[in-house]
Amino acid sequence: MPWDRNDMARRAAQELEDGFYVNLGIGIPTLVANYIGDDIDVTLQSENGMLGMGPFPYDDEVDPDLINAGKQTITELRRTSYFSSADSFAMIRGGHIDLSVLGAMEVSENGDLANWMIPGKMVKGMGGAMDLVAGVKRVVVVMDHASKSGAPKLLHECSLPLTGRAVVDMVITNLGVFTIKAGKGMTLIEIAPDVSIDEINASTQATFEVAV
Amino acid sequence: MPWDRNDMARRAAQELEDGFYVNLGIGIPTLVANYIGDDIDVTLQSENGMLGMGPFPYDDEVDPDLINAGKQTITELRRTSYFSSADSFAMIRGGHIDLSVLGAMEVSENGDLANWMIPGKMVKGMGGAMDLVAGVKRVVVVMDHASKSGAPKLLHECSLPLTGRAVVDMVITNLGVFTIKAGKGMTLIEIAPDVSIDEINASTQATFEVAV
Amino acid sequence: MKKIYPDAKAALDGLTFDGMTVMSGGFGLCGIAENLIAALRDSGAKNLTVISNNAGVDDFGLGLLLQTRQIKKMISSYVGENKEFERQYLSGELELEFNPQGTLAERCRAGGAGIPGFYTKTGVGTVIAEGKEHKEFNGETYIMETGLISDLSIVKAWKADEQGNLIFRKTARNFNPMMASAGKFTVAEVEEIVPLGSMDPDCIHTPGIYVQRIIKGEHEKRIEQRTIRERESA
Amino acid sequence: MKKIYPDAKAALDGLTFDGMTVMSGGFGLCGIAENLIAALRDSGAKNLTVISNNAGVDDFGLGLLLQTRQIKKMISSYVGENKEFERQYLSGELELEFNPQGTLAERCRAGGAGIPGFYTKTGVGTVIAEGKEHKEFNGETYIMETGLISDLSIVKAWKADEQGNLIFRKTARNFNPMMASAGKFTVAEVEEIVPLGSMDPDCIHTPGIYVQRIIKGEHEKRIEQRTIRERESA
Repeated sequence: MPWDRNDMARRAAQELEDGFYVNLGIGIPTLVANYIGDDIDVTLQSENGMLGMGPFPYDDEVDPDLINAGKQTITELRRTSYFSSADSFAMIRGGHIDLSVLGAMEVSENGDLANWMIPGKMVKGMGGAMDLVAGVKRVVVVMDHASKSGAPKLLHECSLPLTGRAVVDMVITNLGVFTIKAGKGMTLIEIAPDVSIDEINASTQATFEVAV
Repeated sequence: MPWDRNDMARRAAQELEDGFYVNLGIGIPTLVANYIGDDIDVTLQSENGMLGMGPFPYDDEVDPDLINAGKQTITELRRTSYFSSADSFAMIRGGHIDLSVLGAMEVSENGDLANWMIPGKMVKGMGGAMDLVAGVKRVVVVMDHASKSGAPKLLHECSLPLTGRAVVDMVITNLGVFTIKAGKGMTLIEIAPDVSIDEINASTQATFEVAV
Repeated sequence: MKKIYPDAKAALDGLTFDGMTVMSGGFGLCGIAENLIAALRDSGAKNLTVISNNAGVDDFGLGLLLQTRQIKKMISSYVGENKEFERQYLSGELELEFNPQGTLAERCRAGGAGIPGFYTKTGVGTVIAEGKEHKEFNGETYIMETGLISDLSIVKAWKADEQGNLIFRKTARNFNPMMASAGKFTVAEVEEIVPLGSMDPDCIHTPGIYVQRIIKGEHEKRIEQRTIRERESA
Repeated sequence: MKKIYPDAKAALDGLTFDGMTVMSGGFGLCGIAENLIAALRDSGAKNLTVISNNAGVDDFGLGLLLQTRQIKKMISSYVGENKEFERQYLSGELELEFNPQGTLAERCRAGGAGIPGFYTKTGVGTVIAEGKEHKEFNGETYIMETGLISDLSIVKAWKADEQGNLIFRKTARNFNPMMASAGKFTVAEVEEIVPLGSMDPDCIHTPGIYVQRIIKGEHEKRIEQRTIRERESA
């Protein structure tokens, strides 16, 4: 049985280590926060200007001056610090964030990422995605293995405009987990329960090694 | 009678306007603070990281965490803000300081300034002087008209290594006041009491117009 | 040198003109200069280039200036919340320059700091890098981005004193400090004007040197995504 | 992930090596990491490149590392207070690279912010510009300066919490925040370690992400120029 959104988030959470500073994107990546182990100390960054992001507020705690990069109301923690967006992206660009978990439209076998623009559709903008993939030490993509129409999203080369080149280190899909290493390409390292390699091959265009 | 140090400082203080943010160098420029008129509101910057510098402390107010760029103990005012040296020089480089008053070894007729280094002698460093002359909107030099040995300090071209090129807007010496304008050179606009133009000519190498 | 003005209209008096470049602080609707945006609309200044991370929503924030078609060009990182924006953009009435969010933030910081250009890895190998100077540092490729300044920056802070010292609150800080520093003229609206000397001088986010005029405003502080959790029942 | 260490020696354990680059915060003797400088001396690490605005005085601050000749090269803006420095420099034992103070501050800020190069007007037409890339922006000439990073940054703050969040006090802030951000490893010494949650989150100067280890130190806080005024008699 392929993984669902929560399974994928849980798997992504395993990439977090004690002491990590982590930026979580919008959508499934946001769910990763629910699966951070009690045994590790992780600090979440919100790129609008906050380190130490807490959970959503209770109804009577909502504060319009306290939102995350997805513009959702959130809360602060005892460790929280606030800073400007320039200071926030200095942190990101300077390589101080250990891990970012992002969604994607396409990932190529050398780690190119496309997740901000579909030509011909209204372009909303890249927000902080290009900064994150360029600056964060390790980038984990969480996405469905194929598009709704069944088209592969793991490709030889991305067809959509890129967010960054050779920036993705790991892809977690509903079918399995792939690592991407510079010059070594993509490797399947885990398969979701009851999913066959044939099934994965059938919905993957990218070339990959298998090491499960 | 030529001006003394306090006269020169008093004359420099006349260049300050209401609302100005001002950086004063070490030596005679420091004295300028004593002559700021009560009718204008001026904020002094200290380039190590402070806006709103107050006077020297009383003996029981001395605080080792509160010094100016000359490493002298100082005090804060009700308007004071502290910031990092990066933020301080962002302010300077970005052209937000209205006026700087500095000492000099040599000034050329096109406004070149030399005030940080004498070859062959131990070099102490330029500190913030190069940043100030490059970034501050208006640079006023206060210095003796000639060296102790009587050699002119207002020159066709500086002989010492430069702090900045075409950066000086006004020179106040013990003999008079000169303005320097880009492409128009140096103009004598004021003469100290009982000083003759011949006297100034005799101790000046730079070419200058007279408009007193 | 009085910096405090009675209202937003008075604070913008003499500062607006057609074709000007305006920086507008805020992230989404958080920390936007609500009163000054309305006053900028009422000024009637046209053909504006507006530098702002986002473009407001249809009926709030910079959306007000889109309704009146006062904006010629936006420099932003994300504009997804605004239908009128989409309409004007797709019909060719509105120019749009996308900047990665961190690049936009740094360009404003650089402009205020007298840095006309800097190098970044962000956007290398993407459309963002097209036409920009590329340079290698330690074997890695970077692109040059330029500093930005504005004719007028409108920012929102929590508190100000009469000298223009500003303190921001929580994530409403966002782009406001850099934009304050990058304005040839900067006007700040605040929730409270506090007595001089009542701010902790170690905790002033924007020193008064960057702020020429101040007003106390009224703030709706609209929330875009009200996300809450349920209390566990006792 | 415990960041608090019992003393300076323990805090530098495993972090020092010959030939390393160290950033040392402070302006003059104000806001220097007194305890960590002593521990760095005691580590015996040699051939250090030290990036610091000043070089201490003969018997205090970085002067301690000059006495033991552990420093190979200094990158500084002003070193005028130190006779041993002068002796070593004139005898050719010590290399020296002068940076304008604002350029030095910005190079540290850039290094921490992932910016490998930036343009500045400071130093154009002087010896500082020799050999550096020149570029025109809007008809003015600028030179390129590069970002700096360190193997180890030692900084002094007023307060820290267990997460490494730092607050500096008055002008003791100076170079400390940028150097904290530009260290591959940063160790902070503070006057007080305060409980988590007791700092105002709007007023944290250096977020804990930049600080890997913390100690509470003892501080002499020597004053270089004790300048006072007399009280007017009553």
